[in-house]
Amino acid sequence: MGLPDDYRLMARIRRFEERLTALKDDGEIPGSIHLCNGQEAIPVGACRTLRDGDHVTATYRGHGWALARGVDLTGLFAEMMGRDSALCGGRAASPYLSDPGRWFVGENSIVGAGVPVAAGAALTAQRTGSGAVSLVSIGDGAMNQGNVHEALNLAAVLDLPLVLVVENNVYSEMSRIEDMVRVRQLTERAPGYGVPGRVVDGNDPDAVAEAVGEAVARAREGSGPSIVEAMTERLVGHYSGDAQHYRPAGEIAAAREREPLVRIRRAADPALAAQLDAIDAEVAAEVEAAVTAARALPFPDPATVKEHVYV
Amino acid sequence: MGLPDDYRLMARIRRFEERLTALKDDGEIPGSIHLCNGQEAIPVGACRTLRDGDHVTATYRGHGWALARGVDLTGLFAEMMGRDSALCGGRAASPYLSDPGRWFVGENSIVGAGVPVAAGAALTAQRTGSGAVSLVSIGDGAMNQGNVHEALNLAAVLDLPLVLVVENNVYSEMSRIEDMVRVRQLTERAPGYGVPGRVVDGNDPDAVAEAVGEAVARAREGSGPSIVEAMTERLVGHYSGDAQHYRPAGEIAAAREREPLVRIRRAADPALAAQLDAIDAEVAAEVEAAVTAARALPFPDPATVKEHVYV
Amino acid sequence: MSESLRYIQAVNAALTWALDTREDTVYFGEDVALPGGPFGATKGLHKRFGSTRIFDTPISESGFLGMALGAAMTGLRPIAEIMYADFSFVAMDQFVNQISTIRYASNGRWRAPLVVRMQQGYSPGACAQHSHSPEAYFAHTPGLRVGLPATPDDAYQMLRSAVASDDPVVIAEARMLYPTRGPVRTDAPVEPVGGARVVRPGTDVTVVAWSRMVSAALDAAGRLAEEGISAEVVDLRWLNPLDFDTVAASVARTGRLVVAHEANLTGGFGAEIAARAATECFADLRAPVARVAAPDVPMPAAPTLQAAVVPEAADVVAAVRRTVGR
Amino acid sequence: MSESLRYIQAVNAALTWALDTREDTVYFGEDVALPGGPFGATKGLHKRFGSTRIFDTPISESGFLGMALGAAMTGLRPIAEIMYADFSFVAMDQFVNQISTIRYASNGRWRAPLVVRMQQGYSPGACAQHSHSPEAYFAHTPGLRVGLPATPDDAYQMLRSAVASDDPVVIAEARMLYPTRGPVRTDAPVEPVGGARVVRPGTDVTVVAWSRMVSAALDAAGRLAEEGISAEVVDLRWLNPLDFDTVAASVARTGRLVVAHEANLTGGFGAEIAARAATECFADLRAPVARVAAPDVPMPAAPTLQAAVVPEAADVVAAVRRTVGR
Ligand SMILES: Cc1ncc(C[n+]2csc(CCOP(=O)(O)OP(=O)(O)O)c2C)c(N)n1
Ligand SMILES: Cc1ncc(C[n+]2csc(CCOP(=O)(O)OP(=O)(O)O)c2C)c(N)n1
Ligand SMILES: [Mg+2]
Ligand SMILES: [Mg+2]
Repeated sequence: MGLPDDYRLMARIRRFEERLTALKDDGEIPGSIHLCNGQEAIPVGACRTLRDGDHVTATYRGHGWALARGVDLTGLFAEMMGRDSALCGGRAASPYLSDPGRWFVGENSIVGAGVPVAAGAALTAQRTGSGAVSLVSIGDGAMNQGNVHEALNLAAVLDLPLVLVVENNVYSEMSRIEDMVRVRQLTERAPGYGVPGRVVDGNDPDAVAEAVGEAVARAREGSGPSIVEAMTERLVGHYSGDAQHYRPAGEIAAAREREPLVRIRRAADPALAAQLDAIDAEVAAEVEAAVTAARALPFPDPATVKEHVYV
Repeated sequence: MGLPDDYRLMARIRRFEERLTALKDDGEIPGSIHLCNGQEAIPVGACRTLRDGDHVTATYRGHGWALARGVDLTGLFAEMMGRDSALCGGRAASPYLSDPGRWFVGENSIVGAGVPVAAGAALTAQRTGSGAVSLVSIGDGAMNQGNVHEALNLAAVLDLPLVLVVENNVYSEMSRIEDMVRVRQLTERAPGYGVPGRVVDGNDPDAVAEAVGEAVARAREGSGPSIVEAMTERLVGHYSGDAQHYRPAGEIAAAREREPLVRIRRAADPALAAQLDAIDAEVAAEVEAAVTAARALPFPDPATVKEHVYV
Repeated sequence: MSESLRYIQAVNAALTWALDTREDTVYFGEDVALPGGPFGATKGLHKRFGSTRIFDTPISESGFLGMALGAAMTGLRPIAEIMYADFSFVAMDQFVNQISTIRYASNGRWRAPLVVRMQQGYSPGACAQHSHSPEAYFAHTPGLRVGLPATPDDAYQMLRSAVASDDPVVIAEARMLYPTRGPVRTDAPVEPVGGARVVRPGTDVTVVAWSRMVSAALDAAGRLAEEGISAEVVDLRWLNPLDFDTVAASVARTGRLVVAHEANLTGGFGAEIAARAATECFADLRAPVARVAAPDVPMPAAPTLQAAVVPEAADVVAAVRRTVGR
Repeated sequence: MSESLRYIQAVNAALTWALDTREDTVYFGEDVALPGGPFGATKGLHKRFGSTRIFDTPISESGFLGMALGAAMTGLRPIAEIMYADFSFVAMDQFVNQISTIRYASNGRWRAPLVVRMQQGYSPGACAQHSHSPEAYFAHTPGLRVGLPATPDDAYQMLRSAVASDDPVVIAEARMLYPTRGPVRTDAPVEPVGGARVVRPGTDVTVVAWSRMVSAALDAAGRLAEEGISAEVVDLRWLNPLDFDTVAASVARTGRLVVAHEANLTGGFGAEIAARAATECFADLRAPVARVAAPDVPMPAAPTLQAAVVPEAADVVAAVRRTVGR
């Protein structure tokens, strides 16, 4: 992997979510959506370090993780459009989708709830000796949820091959993390579990890959869990429709100067710029094709509504 | 306060629980009981630093806290005997009793659950400007419960006048704390909440009083919560009837050499020894009188069973 | 005096009343203070009452509900907000083992005068983790009061009743009703908790409903009237205290009972109403009791599937027709 | 082959069977491995199967139930133990928003084959926080299977059924039954989950019970027989899947229904049985349905008070007498 591949994946995530926003505005997405605009470098850098068979668990803000893990674009659009997608048949929508075929344990719309579940995937890996690791992403605010605490300690004490990525976008919904904890960095909690913690620039896929890679290697060799805190910023609201009146003037504009795609663009020489333009065009076409394909899928058949509650 | 007072209180707690054990053996106590034999120096040292109006919250292993807070002996015996006690009318028994009259928010038999409740008492103190502090005791194992994590962070971020005393008796039921966390001391979690943490000898009431006193002063002046980890040992089983086959040979015998009452006895010159003997005799008489008084109380009237569900 | 307000504005008005008239109230939850709440329920309150009275908490539902309990026991009258009723499950111990039990276990020596506000139910495209209607869990927990306002006026009156109550009260609003508008009696005296209400009289069948299903039942009653079926609609309002007398009196008149709620059928609170009727109204019942509820499936997100799950007026109409034998 | 075992030994035998015959099983909970469980349910298992298969967890019910879910989704078949059913409330989100929903929300692409074992009910002197009978909370949660064994044989058979099931199953045992002894068919084939059982035939009234109340119902039936009242006793065994057919067939024969459980009356699962009867057995019912349950109070600790709360055979006798009009 290298810059063009990372760029392509980040651009795909961005384009996907921009298109999603337009679809939402047009009334084609019934539920609410939580975008990772600006945070793309985290899933892209992190998933670069994973193999097939490694499980990934995310939050409602998990579209980037799904795409970085190779989940199908059409399936994602269709799922959010409430269509009979190959992912979850429209039953999960934006905040709770998953894809066993891509080892994507899935999103979770209960804050913090993904961490115990990811610990479970790590337990399977450990007990079966599969050599797989389990990576889970949560937000900064989720660190204050009891579930996260319990699961981290469990993973530590059982030496589970778990990597916890905390995407610190400095907000939980409309509240600033500095008002929610009395530490500067959330990794200051890592020593309390006896696990390593590292803070990285979450807008730099290489920095993320380096730190997550180290954690993954550690997990894979049986040395237990780690925490990687990736500092980043939301370019958009918490959810579709968030007016963001709580954000100080200029904050978003400043974030737009620092976000991962812009950074690469800024640093690009003319040759690379041309290559990136080409990627943008390809990604746009790909995304548009997925929208078209998704639109062609039927809505789920109400007659099936009682299926799959039980085996 | 000084040694004789501390000794008296610790002896009272010890004697109370020894008598309780005998009553349990005789079938006069219907439910299970969790004794603090060996841990008496913690409530005694800690409560020495409190004033009237300061709230105390404990666990099912809370008899010592109740007594150190001045809860009536007869009431305690009666409550555990399932009699119509002045405390809780026999409704709470050993693990869930409380006494508003002594600012004893009470015990809690859900592990960790006392900490949020104690944070609430601290909130009241803070919002009403009463100057009171709220002290809560939990066990070492409770530190892994989500509730404790959530409440500690809440207290920290709200600067609540809360003191958390962790009675580290190195076991949670039949499991060793070293198998349950990857830290040596539970105070290693304190920095993760941005609060001070101190480890003290929990078998020395003066050491406990010094550390808790500091935490109480800090809380009272509005500087927020602290954690005091008091190292101690159980001289008895987790509950009445625990055979303790899980404890290594010699452990209990060794603990009996280090426990707070024995320590004082060992250090006592002949004059003090005579004084302590006198205290023992007084305490024994006091306890016996309380048993007699408790036995004279009626069992609660079944006709009242539906009272007090609602106001 | 009556003002025309949206349901969510009525909530806001009740909270304003609470903070304004009772010094012992404090309000907390996630994003409630500076941001004014995700649905605007607390808009303007922080500006008016300041951080001492209303503040934001970390994402720690169990922690802050336990804190509400401790505060209530020691002299405050906290109102705590659970953003979605679904999140009450991470804090369920607070409801079942703490808030509801302390008064009883202390022989009445402690009180827990607190309110937990939440909003519940499905909305288009929301997933299973944001669509629960958990009232049956609370109503099966002795020691809690449980109210589900169906109108803007009740959103106002019942929340005030909850704040005034010396017992712990769960107020579960219906997110889908937030935009609905209606007259609110802003100067009405504060009522005690409890009391069902016949919101439409009728003679052929009693339809008992609560929360969002009250309007569905009224809608159904309108349609049924056109077919010559006279349905009496009872808004149960409070599951605890349960005003079964109003239900029984209605069934005594109509001889038929349909219960409608959005929660899943099995073990829903409709079962309790039907069971009480099977015991206490046995002699009056002229037809099998019918229940209208979501089938026993988690809520799917896709609207086409939701339409097959979420009970609406048409389901009430069908159940009534069956019950009256048409 | 049938062995005489105590209830708790039957649990141990079923767990031994599970770990022995299914390589994908793992067992965890608090104090279950080295110490052998607070009630001895896992005695000897750690010695025999080692730490890879059975291990102790920190006091983190929500964490380890979520871990059970993740493990089940990815290939293991975990059996997790909640020491007292009361502690399931600190982990309720796992039951309601996680374990029960993943299969449905993934359109059947994930499975969650796991078992949560717990024990429930009052015992003399135990406080409100150690006496819950929470089956109604679970039974109102679609996606879960819920079984409550009433005998040593069922403690063995139903736990094995649970382990074999590809759905998540809650097995709630009754602590008070642990010392009871009975024949256990240790070589019986593993049954699928579900199925009620008529444990005593009768003609005048149907008594539906589960868990500890089955023996109370049988006891009552014995006493009633002396008065010339013939009570049929149905052990419901599983609340999900619910075998209402067996109940309905019995009520069709007897025309009368009494439901008995230890949980609090209001919103207890008895309401569901009564409600189903009020709908599906309406034509057969010749008397009001009666429910025997704890009144709506938290469990007091004092035995004299407990005696006024905990339903026993005498309460069943009284309810039957009322129902048959004597
Ligand atoms: C248990 C729970 N409480 C509250 C919520 C509502 N909620 C959804 S997202 C969110 C903020 C989460 O913040 P953070 O963890 O920082 O993640 P981010 O959204 O910034 O990615 C909240 C409070 C929830 N979904 N679950
Ligand atoms: C939520 C919860 N889980 C489990 C239990 C069962 N339990 C009671 S005491 C105990 C051990 C607690 O250990 P620790 O916190 O160290 O306190 P200690 O008993 O040593 O004082 C456990 C697991 C409980 N009461 N509540
Ligand atoms: Mg965030
Ligand atoms: Mg301990």
